[in-house]
Amino acid sequence: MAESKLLNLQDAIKRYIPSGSSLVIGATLETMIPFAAGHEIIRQGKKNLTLIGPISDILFDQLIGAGCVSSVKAAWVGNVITGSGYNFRRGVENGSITVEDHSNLTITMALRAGAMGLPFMPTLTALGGDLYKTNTGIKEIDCPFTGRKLTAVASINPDVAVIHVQRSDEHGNAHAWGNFGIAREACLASEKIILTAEEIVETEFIKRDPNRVITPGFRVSAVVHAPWGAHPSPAPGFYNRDHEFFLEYREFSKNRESFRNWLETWVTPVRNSGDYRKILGAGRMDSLKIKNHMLSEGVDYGY
Amino acid sequence: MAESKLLNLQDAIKRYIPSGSSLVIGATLETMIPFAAGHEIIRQGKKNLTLIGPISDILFDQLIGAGCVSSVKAAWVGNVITGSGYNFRRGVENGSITVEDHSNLTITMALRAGAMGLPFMPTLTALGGDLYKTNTGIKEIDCPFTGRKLTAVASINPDVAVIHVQRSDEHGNAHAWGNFGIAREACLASEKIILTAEEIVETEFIKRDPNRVITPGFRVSAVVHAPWGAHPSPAPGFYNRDHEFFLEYREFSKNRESFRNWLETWVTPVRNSGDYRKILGAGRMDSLKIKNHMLSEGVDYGY
Amino acid sequence: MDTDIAGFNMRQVMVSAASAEIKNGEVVFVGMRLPMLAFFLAKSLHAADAVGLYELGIARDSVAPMPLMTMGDLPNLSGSLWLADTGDMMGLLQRGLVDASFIGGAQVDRFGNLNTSYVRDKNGKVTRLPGSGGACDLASLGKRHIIIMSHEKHRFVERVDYLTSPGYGTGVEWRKEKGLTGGGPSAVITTLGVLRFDIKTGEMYLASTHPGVTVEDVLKNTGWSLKISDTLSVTRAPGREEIDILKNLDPGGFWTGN
Amino acid sequence: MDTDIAGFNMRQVMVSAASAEIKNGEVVFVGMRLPMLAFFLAKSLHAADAVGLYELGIARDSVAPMPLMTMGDLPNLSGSLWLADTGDMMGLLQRGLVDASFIGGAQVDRFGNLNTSYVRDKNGKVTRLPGSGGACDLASLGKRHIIIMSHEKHRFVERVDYLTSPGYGTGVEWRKEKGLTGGGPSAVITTLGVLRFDIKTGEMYLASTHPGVTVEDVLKNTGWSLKISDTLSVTRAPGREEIDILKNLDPGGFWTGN
Repeated sequence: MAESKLLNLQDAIKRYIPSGSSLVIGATLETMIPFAAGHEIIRQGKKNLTLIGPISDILFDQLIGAGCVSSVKAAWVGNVITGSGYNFRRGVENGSITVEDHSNLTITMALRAGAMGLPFMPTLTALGGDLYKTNTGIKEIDCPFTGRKLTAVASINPDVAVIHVQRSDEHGNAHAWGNFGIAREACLASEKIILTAEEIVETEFIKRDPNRVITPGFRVSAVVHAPWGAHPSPAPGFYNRDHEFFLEYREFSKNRESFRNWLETWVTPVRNSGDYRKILGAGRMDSLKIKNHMLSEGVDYGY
Repeated sequence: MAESKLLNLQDAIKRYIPSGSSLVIGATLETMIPFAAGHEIIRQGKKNLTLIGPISDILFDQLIGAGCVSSVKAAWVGNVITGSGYNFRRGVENGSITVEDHSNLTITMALRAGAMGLPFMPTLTALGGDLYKTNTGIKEIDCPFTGRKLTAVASINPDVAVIHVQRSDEHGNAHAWGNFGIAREACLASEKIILTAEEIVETEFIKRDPNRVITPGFRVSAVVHAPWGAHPSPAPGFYNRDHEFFLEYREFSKNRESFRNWLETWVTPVRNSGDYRKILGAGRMDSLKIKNHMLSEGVDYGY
Repeated sequence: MDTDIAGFNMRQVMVSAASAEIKNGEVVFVGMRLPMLAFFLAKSLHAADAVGLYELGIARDSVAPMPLMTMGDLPNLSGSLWLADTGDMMGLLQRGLVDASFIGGAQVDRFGNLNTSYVRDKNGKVTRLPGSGGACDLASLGKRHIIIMSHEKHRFVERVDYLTSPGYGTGVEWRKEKGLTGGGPSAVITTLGVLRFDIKTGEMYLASTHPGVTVEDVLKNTGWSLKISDTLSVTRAPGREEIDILKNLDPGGFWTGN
Repeated sequence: MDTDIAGFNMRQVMVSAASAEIKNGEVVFVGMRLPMLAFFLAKSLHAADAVGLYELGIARDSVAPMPLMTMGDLPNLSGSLWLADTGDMMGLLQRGLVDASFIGGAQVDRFGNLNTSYVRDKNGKVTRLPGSGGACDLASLGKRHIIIMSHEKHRFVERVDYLTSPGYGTGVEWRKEKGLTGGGPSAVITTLGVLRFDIKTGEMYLASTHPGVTVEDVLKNTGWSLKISDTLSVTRAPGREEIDILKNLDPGGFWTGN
């Protein structure tokens, strides 16, 4: 088996996400958002990133507020339980970021096209709507068989997909479970893949359940051990959503100054996941842990 | 929860597969082919079926030989380990069946389009080839964004998908594992779904692992308890491939008469899966059973 | 209206009215926030066999075992029917298999077109909103969709500044002309009443006012001359049982107040 | 040649030659039958880090724990890297991520075009063959593909009766004109020798004859005036270790004889 792809978070981000990269991150919508990786991108002061995703909850807002982003291709940017993302709003309104507006379906099809190596895919959504005005990757076409009107969506092949998973081996063979959002097509569409994982396990462990593998490991560039790496979003099998965190973030992100304070609490002083967990605190972590377990039955892949 | 969809095999086929239906069956390519359901179709003397699938191993050949089929939309029809399907060959050569020639990718995209409610999907395959001559569902188009040449594949929405699964509840919530072929898109594309299952289990058992569910149960029309229902193809977790069966079939299918003898041994006298297992015999079944077990680890869907 | 006197508040009336839009056995595309509660309320009352789809890749046929703040909370994954891709849920929608979808809105117009992307104030200043999410898809492709939003004059406008999610466009023929397959909006449930659409014109009209709300309240908060139903009624007030269920679904009152 | 004397037979030479086409670390789309053995042989010898993709939805980086008759045998699923959809494997292929693909053929022509669909005899009688399977896709989209087939005059024809899987069409520019993204065939491994393609013309030439086979044997069994390489060699004979591995992979000799 080829050499290990295990890197610490700093090295993974340094090596694979240069400023100017296009990045799909938070592809699972509300769960398993790679916040730890996003915060490291902020600490390394990356610039001119293009963020790609459906609904990223507050991670896009944080990256925009930290000045890392010049462009967004997304269906929705905000704070799921409270509404607006204030940094996003300021960024668009003061012209520091540009937006290619998508719906969940158009961004799905853009990445599915990218994943399949196709220049476009058709859909039936958005006909007659104004997504056509703010997205040059959308065109009306006629079906070659039926003549009916369709929306063609141009493919997107991001430079990097950053995906949080439950467990990975050091070669990028990883198990994920829960809802998948557009994570599977995001991996296949991207040139490089960085996995952050709650646990690092032996390859044999992964091979005992090949149906749970999220993407072929040979396409993965880096694997990072990042326990609590999706906090405050939920990680099935590990921890629940930290609603308070999102409510607090809403208040802090309302203006630039308090957002800077927020960064100085949660992002700037963190060197590794141990630091982050210390700030989070054992009590809060305990309260978020899975308490009502529901274990799946094993299945047999024997012969 | 709505009423049970559990039917015996006879009633399921009688109710949901009238003569003239278009049918996707054997969508997992070499594994989990619903032979028991196919044999019941033969016993009920269905006519003018359209068979849709990628590589169905010998099931298509059997249905053609039994006179049930008028048309085939497939990438490959034969006997995987021996080559030609003799009934298929005779059927095409004497004009009793027509063929829409596909590749694995064009049939995949035709069903993916059907699954997504789209009239077509593009691919890059088959350009310059003769699939264009024998498939009216394939057209060359220009990409609306890049101008490059593409193959547009018209969608297929079969009347019925017949899918073999490892376990289902009585409402059609079912777990499948192993390779999936084009079974997932076949279910989503079809108007009706018949599941044949090695085991019938409680709903709670299925809900303990929603990632293994092959298709949403509310779209399933009938669930049939069919142990050994994929024999002689393999069923992960249950039994291995019965190679001898395929070798014997090759010999019997070489001419019409011996094929009729084959039907009279394996199909005609069978009223239920018990009959079939009796013909198969305990020794043969023992030799096919899983002996080297490889159990997956449970995962936690708790909160 | 005071909750202490009436036994319910406007948010609860809205969720109750939304749940009444769901019929038993239907496949419902459940949107963020209030629709989440409406779906579980309907399942607890009159629509035990309804199935909910969630854009992040969940299909579910039971009330979550714990109150949810959002659809991605782990209790909403636990014991679900199917955990899959966003594209799988969108495929069911585009395939015409979704009976009813729920969408929130920031700005709506006479023909039920929704804007959740960009609004412009009187001075021309543009405010950026979160965007479509799945709303454009639900409005384009569902058999019918129900809009839930706050009833304020600057939100109920003659014409949306940006058409994120199509209603009836400029009139009832518009959807067909554009090639849209979904049926269009069937109701707008607001903080003041329930509005429906004239099938002949595609124009919104007031169908019922919530208990204690007058027609004048509604007209004052609507930016065009809104038509009123000949059979205008009062929105059904949620009963004691309904309120109890809602309190169990939202015990902190985050979505529906206390 | 007699196996008892030489220590190997032609089928074994073919599998050995096919395995030599696989480089370490490559992603290989493994076809039915002989390529299955060639992939495992390569992994056992010089390409330990190669990954195999199988059209039925399997990715695998290790030799199966038991001999296989076909790719769908459970030992080929057990301990694999990824069990997924046919479309996932085809996506990797179409995306340009597959280095080498293997295809069997019934009829091939001067430019490496393959027919596995319909053949016509001298009297015009059409025989129906099984069809493309994934072959058209592998030939259209892989970076390069390798054809494995029996070398007989009625199979090596001037022009295929039906073009199932594209080679270089009518010449080396043809693929680009048609819009094909894959590189085209790089080798044809037959029962008599190994043939390759002139990069200037796209035409097939004889690169090596198998041990004991003469150029005349090859020409006699080829339906056009086949060009011969200036550096024609003899195909490397499989060594003792290789034969032992092959016998373990195919103990019954179903694919490679005894």
